[in-house]
Amino acid sequence: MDKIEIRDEHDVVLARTAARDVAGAQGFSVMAKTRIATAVSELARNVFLHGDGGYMEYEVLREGNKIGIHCRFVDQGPGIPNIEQAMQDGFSSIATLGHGLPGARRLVDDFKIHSEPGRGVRVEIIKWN
Amino acid sequence: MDKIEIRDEHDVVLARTAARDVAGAQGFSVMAKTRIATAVSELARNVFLHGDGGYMEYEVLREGNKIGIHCRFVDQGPGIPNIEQAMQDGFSSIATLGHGLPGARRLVDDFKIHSEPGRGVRVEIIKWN
Amino acid sequence: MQSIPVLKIGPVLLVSIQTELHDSLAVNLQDTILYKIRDTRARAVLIDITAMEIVDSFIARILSETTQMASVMDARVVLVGMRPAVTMTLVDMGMTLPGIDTAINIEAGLFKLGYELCAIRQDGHAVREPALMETVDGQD
Amino acid sequence: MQSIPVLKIGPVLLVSIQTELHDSLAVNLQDTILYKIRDTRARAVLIDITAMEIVDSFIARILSETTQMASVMDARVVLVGMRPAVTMTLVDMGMTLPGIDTAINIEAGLFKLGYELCAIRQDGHAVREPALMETVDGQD
Ligand SMILES: Nc1ncnc2c1ncn2[C@@H]1O[C@H](COP(=O)(O)OP(=O)(O)O)[C@@H](O)[C@H]1O
Ligand SMILES: Nc1ncnc2c1ncn2[C@@H]1O[C@H](COP(=O)(O)OP(=O)(O)O)[C@@H](O)[C@H]1O
Repeated sequence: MDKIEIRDEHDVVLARTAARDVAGAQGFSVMAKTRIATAVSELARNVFLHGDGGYMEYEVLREGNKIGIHCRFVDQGPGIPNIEQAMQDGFSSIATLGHGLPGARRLVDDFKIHSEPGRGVRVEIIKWN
Repeated sequence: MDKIEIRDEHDVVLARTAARDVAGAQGFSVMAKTRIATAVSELARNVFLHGDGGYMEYEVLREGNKIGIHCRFVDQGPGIPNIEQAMQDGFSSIATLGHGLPGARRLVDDFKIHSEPGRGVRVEIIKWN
Repeated sequence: MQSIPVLKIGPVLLVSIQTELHDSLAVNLQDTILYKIRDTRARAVLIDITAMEIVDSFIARILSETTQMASVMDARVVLVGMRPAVTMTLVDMGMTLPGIDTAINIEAGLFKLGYELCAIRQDGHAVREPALMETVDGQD
Repeated sequence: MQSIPVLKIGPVLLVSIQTELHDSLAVNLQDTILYKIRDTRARAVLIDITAMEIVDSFIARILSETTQMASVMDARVVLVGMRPAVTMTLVDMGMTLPGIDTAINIEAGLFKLGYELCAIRQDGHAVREPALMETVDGQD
């Protein structure tokens, strides 16, 4: 797995352009590429904005003829006390749009989020072409 | 003296922006700043284009209330066989404009050029504010 | 720090975003546009995002806010050149861009803002330029 | 590699140079402009060098060549926003820019090229925009 440290907004750009480029190199459609890169942008931003920084790991998946991208976002921040609430459209603890988590979930094929209060958040996504 | 290696066109940009920034920091007028930076651009380009690469050294000069910038361009290229000819407007061995050397001379207060065939070229310029 | 140029064409500001927009650059751009509207009393702003492959919720929010603030200052904003995949991704995410007007390219955007590039005739009158009309629906 | 965007506004190409032009970027820009003239059948090109603090003999030559080549392709080039210190430095160096037209800002450049941004009236006719005329001689 490749790894990108996420500490600031520049790393968010690095993470999303990495996702875009991997998707492009793997022959993803423009739509699939745009979706995964946008989801990565949302989740990477949450890592630095809400999670006090962390990292993204990513890899290419192959299943038969299918090609996918798997990304894992890990931070050691405060965690999310109420995940159900955080996954709702429009919920935000910082008065922004609150479309990041639920939006990212809709853009990918597989979305898992795990958090223990005080021990950070871990999000895993998979996008198939 | 600060030193900038000049091997390619990017180094030409580095050299001229360094000259511009030093002139700016020393309170040069816009005209004087533009003139010294442009002269440096011409001479730095000659170092990499005609002189097989080399370096620029530069320093700030103070004489009483006067402030100046002194730059030295050094390369180990083929040298200039006929300096008088090379200093003429429109003379170019590569069919370009041939305004670099004579132009740079007109932009500065002091201009010295020295060359031994086979042992490169050395140009020194001084620009007072 | 890098910044994004805001060009002035008469009463219209033209902003063409060509670099990756990290968050503070986006916030910065918003400020620049609003100050420039004030300083030049511009009536209209074209933001050209043809080059942008990714517009996430943060960037979308900034664009939408900029539009609303400009409107308070009596200037209209049109977003030009949004890629179909970007539009669809925002829709997928459940993001609407409240109050944002879009157009396919710069000419179409100008047109939407009530402006058009005209050829000047010998007698000093402006005439509509047929060459321009052709391109309004064309590709860039 | 970075590149400089060439925007199309109807029959006019607009190139705003905002980065330091190293030599191959300048050559590249020349190519891009000429190809874009061919591909879009543009009649006019505005090159905005407001942001350029240094124009040396190499860049001046490329700009001058681009103008000449564009003219062979039946497109006019106007150089917009050259700083006074740049102009004077080129004169000092004994450089003339053969065939190069200049203008103080984008609007003035458009005007020189025979175009003008007009407000569209309700009846669909274009009218000259007074707001624009003011700015032709103004600062940017
Ligand atoms: N990595 C994280 N660590 C802690 N809290 C998070 C994290 N990611 C999201 N959250 C919480 O979930 C909320 C909703 O997130 P999101 O949908 O991305 O919207 P926004 O970031 O605009 O607030 C955030 O406001 C924040 O409280
Ligand atoms: N550093 C150098 N080493 C060798 N030859 C040089 C050097 N600088 C200049 N010359 C020679 O002098 C000529 C004139 O230089 P210049 O006036 O800068 O014009 P241009 O670079 O456009 O040819 C060059 O064509 C080249 O033959």
